[in-house]
Amino acid sequence: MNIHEYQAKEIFRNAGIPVPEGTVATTVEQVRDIAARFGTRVVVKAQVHTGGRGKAGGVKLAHNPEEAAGLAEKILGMEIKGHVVRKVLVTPAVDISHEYYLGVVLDRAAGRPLVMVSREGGIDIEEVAKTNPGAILREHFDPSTGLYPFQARQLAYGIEPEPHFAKQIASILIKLCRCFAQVDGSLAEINPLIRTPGGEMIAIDAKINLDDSALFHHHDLEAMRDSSAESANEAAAREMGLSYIKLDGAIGCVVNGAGLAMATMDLVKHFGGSPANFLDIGGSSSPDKVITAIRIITEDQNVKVILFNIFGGITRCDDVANGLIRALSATKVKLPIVARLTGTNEEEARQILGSVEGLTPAETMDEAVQRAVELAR
Amino acid sequence: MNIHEYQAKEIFRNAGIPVPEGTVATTVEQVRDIAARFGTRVVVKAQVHTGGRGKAGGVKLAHNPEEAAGLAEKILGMEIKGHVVRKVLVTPAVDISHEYYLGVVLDRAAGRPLVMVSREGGIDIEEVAKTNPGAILREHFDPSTGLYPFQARQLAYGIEPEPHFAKQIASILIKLCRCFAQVDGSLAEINPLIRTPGGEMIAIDAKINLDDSALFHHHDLEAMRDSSAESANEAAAREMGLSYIKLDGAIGCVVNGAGLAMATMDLVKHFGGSPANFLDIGGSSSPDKVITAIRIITEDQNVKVILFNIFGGITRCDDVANGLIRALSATKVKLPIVARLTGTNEEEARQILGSVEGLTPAETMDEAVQRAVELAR
Amino acid sequence: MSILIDEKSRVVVQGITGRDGAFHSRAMKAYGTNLVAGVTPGKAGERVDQVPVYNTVADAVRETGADTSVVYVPPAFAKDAILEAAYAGVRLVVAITEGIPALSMVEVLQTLNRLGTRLVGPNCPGLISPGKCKVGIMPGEIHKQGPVGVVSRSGTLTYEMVYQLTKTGIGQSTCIGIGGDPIIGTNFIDVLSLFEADPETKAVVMIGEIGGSAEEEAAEFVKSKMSKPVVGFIAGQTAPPGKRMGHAGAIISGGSGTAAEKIKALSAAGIPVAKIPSEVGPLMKEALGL
Amino acid sequence: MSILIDEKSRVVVQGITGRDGAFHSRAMKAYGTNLVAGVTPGKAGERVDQVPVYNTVADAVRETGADTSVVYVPPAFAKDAILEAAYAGVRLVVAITEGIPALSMVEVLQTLNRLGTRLVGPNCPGLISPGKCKVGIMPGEIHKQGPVGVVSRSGTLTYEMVYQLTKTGIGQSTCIGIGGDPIIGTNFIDVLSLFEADPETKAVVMIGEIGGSAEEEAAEFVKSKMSKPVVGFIAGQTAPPGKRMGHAGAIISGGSGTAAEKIKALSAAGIPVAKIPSEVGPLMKEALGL
Repeated sequence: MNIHEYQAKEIFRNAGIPVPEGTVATTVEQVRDIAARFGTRVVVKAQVHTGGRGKAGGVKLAHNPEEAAGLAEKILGMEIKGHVVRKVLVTPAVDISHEYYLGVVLDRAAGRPLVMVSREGGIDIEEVAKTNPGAILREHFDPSTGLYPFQARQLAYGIEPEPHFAKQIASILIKLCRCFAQVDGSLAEINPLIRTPGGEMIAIDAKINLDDSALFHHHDLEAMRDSSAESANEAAAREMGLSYIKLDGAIGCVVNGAGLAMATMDLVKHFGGSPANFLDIGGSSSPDKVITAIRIITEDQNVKVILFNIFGGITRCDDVANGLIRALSATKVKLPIVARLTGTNEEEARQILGSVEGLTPAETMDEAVQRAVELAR
Repeated sequence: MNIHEYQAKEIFRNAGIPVPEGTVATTVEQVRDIAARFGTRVVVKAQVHTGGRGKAGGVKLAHNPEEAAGLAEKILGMEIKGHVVRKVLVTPAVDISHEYYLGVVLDRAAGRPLVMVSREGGIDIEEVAKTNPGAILREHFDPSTGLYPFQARQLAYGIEPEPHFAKQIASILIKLCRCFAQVDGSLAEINPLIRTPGGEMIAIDAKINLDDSALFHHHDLEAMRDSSAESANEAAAREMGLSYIKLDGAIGCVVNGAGLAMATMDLVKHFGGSPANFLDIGGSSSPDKVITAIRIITEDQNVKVILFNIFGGITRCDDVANGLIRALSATKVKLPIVARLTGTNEEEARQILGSVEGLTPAETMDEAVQRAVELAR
Repeated sequence: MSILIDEKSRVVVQGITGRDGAFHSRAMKAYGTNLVAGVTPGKAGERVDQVPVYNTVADAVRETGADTSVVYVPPAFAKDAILEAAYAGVRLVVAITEGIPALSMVEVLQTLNRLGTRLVGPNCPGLISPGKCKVGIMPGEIHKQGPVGVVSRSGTLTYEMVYQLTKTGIGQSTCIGIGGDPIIGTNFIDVLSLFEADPETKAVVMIGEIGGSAEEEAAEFVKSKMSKPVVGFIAGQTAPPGKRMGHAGAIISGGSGTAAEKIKALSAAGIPVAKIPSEVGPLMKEALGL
Repeated sequence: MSILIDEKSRVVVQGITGRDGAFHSRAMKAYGTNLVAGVTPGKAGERVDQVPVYNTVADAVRETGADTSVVYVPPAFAKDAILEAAYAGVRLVVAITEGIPALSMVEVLQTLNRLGTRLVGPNCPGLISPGKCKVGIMPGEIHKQGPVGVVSRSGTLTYEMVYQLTKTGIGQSTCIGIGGDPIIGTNFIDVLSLFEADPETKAVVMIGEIGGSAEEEAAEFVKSKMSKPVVGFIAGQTAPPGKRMGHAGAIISGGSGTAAEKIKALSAAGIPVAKIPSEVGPLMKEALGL
């Protein structure tokens, strides 16, 4: 799950990491008031779940409340990489002597969290990792013990020889790693951490991504979910335990299992069609999940045909077939359906679906996808 | 550091371990009031830093407030193994169906904390360990991860096959181990954990010993220290960074290093004398420590001679000599002194102490102790 | 031969009295798996399909000599269940459970490495050595004993692939789903080296997907260390960046982990990559010289 | 030969700019210890008695090849300092610091065992191989090179014993104070087996004290595994139960850990036990056949 910069800063602030003041706003008037209250130059920052806000014009400096309001007018409602800006963060501008990079990610290959720091911040760390890997210092740590102070010192002195500054960086690093572990993060980043001319360190940007699997023991974080950043259908799918991502094509896919769902989308494309979505109904699927899946897909006006590709294992084909029947009667689906159900209780499913009107059965995945592509033309 | 039962129960209660209600009292009147407020049978329990309270008559059942007051009259002021009872815990009596033992200690040989449980509680666990070791189940755990739930289940089902009871025991074990780690315990014990006829588990006794070395990051626990359980001299020594324990003999010992201090006491005994105390002035000793040491020793009316045995390493003999000179002039010590100072800056010390009246220099430890024993006769 | 499990494996099911645990225990037993014990705390003495249930894995191991465990317990209890199996001396733990927090798995794996216990999963279908032993949730009947090892990050996509192999007449030595999470106990390279050492296995199908760089690392391994032919497939060519495709591990982030990159890496390592699942059978026939 | 340290040891001092660190660094260097580096965060570039100071142990090891560290930092920072040395690849860490919480040491030792780093201490005087290398706080001049290994839980009592040996004309191979805390990195048995394997060491003095059962275990080891003679001493015969005698580890609890028990165990293992410190010299002479 992604959270916004202002939420990440709140988590950092509670962890003792220095972040600038800031207030979130959803209207131009609020932005004007907040800027007036700060009584100084402010930065107006789009709060969206994507990177590259700066380049897209979503982060701007204002010298007075009127200018801030003017910028907010432009930024609120702006679309950045498909995300509509509904909130901005208004925060006092600070003078910058130097920018550092501090980040924590889960290193899959090593099986442990990895802290990365660089003397040059405000950068695209993945780009630096490719072009100048020596500019990034790294330390792995264990979530249960946190980053050891000596590791923090090694990193801090490695990018900043001045003891007074290095001590502050080391302290922030320990807190950043503790944060990462406490919230069950998959990413926690300060880019940049800046040093002011007065020698203070401040995290002027903040990013935290959360591990969805861990949200069950973080109800406070779950509450940070911005439903406005999700489509209604994505939210509905999530609540039903489905994994749904909308795409732009015409073939609505209902598949069990993420790998098979991706392979099905790929195959649609391969045979000249275009998938309308990724949809994984998951294991042990109940008829209710199938009903929800069909409802979500049929709300997508682009969809011209629904393609079921189910390989029963933990999922029982008869459950899926029953859901399909119930959904058809409940929602009066007019779209053609291609259904390929193989594996556990395949025979039962075939009987259930025997004579459903508008339903094309298929034996293989290739056949099913090809029929769906034809029907979508 | 030892804390009282009522303090240990407070820690357990905060950790979610079920303990009975209870209020501590220092006067007979308080005991009567508390018993009246509970309105049920109560147990009056002496709060002293030693075991064997029950056998000594320090734990008694009262059927009504008057009886409780009468018992408190006897228990308050009672001496148990040299500890004067100044506080009692008044707690409602509970009916007991079964008693279990749960305890955590630091296992030196394994270098890890060890949980021990037994189906039979209310026992001397060290006695059971010797006579019937099979009756005790054991699991080591790491302080950073705590006792794993599966370990708690192994222990709990090992002493209690009934799932409903075993689950409660497992839950208490996990909390007990978490407590132990959180307070930096050297011991945490529930003996007994009782099961009521209604199937509830309650820790009716509680014991926690704390690691003195860890108190620097537990100011809340340091505040639990009962100074009344310490002699004024022991407290004064502790505050000065000295380690002092009063004994009954006539030869006051001032030594640097715990091992050498014990060996000095042993040697006093060996040569027919009796040590008045254990006193370790520690390393890097300042003259102030020596002054405090002499003040404490001379307050002991039994002391007839003061024996210095210093082997300078990190301790400098001249520091000790200077402290001695200052102490002599400040406190007008009348007692004879035998001083053996060897090692770092031994020569300087010899010159400083050159012509002090009433001071017998000695070359070796044997010689020093023998002279002291003679002088004490 | 086969890898990791065979007819001698003594399997204990953790969470045997749960809905999924009981269902799949019956299926495993029906397949011929040597299912010796089940564990559900508080249910000692019960039986599921004749299999005795114990309170703890330690009890199950002591009483039945179980050496392989399969974990069906819910996410909140899975970490403890895996550790329990490892501490009880089980040598192979297969975690089916989906939705275990990644940082819990970090801790689990550190401990399992120390104890010398192998974990397959979590969030995986398990593994099967056709005709010998099935430890997991895959439909047994689609498998056929034979010379091809299958390793995959997916569940149902693996079934699809196995189904296609079997239909093409190609049997399998062992099929392993290593799981769709970012932190897993056994990775492609671990399984590839086991297949390389297994006399029965003549070739391998490796099924990857977007996210991470495990496929790239595996390709490097195949190129430098493997003598046996490998056929590949990568799912997610149409997946958009920044969106998690169901699996916690299947996400293209910062422009890396794309299917295109992975296919390129596999091809560069000399691994023929099937464009669509139904190509895997023919490519494997070719690889085996059939 | 000697054990653990000799003239080739490359020593780094952690906390070199502190009061004790600086004082003892000078003393170690004066004794002839090959002191190659010091560490105090933020003081890189300074020198203490010509010894270069670094911000981190990793820097010190990289620049100077240090392989042995001695820790003088205060209790609150000692855990981190020990871990730092171990992670930097130092093979022997000697922790002088007194007052480190026991549970911190539990965590430290688990990690050091994993990394293969040996810890001596904490709360110990360190160790010395007379004439070659001194890593600690003991007065160097009381030692004399020779055939007797000394191992002890105490500090100053060890000096007393060494002093008596030296006065008796008996030199030492290595003298080690293992520390007075309940949780220590190197115990009697570790040191005894090193002495047993060391050609220069012909006999050992073992100095114990009340508390725990380390002496009893060591006696068992001497009896079953050692060919070299051992002479013992136990401090604390007059110590009352339940009172901590200075050292965190020196406490008779629940009636066990008494001096009488320990003396009995040593005697039963064939170890002559000195009744008073001055008997150690004569007993050792006898043991060496002098």
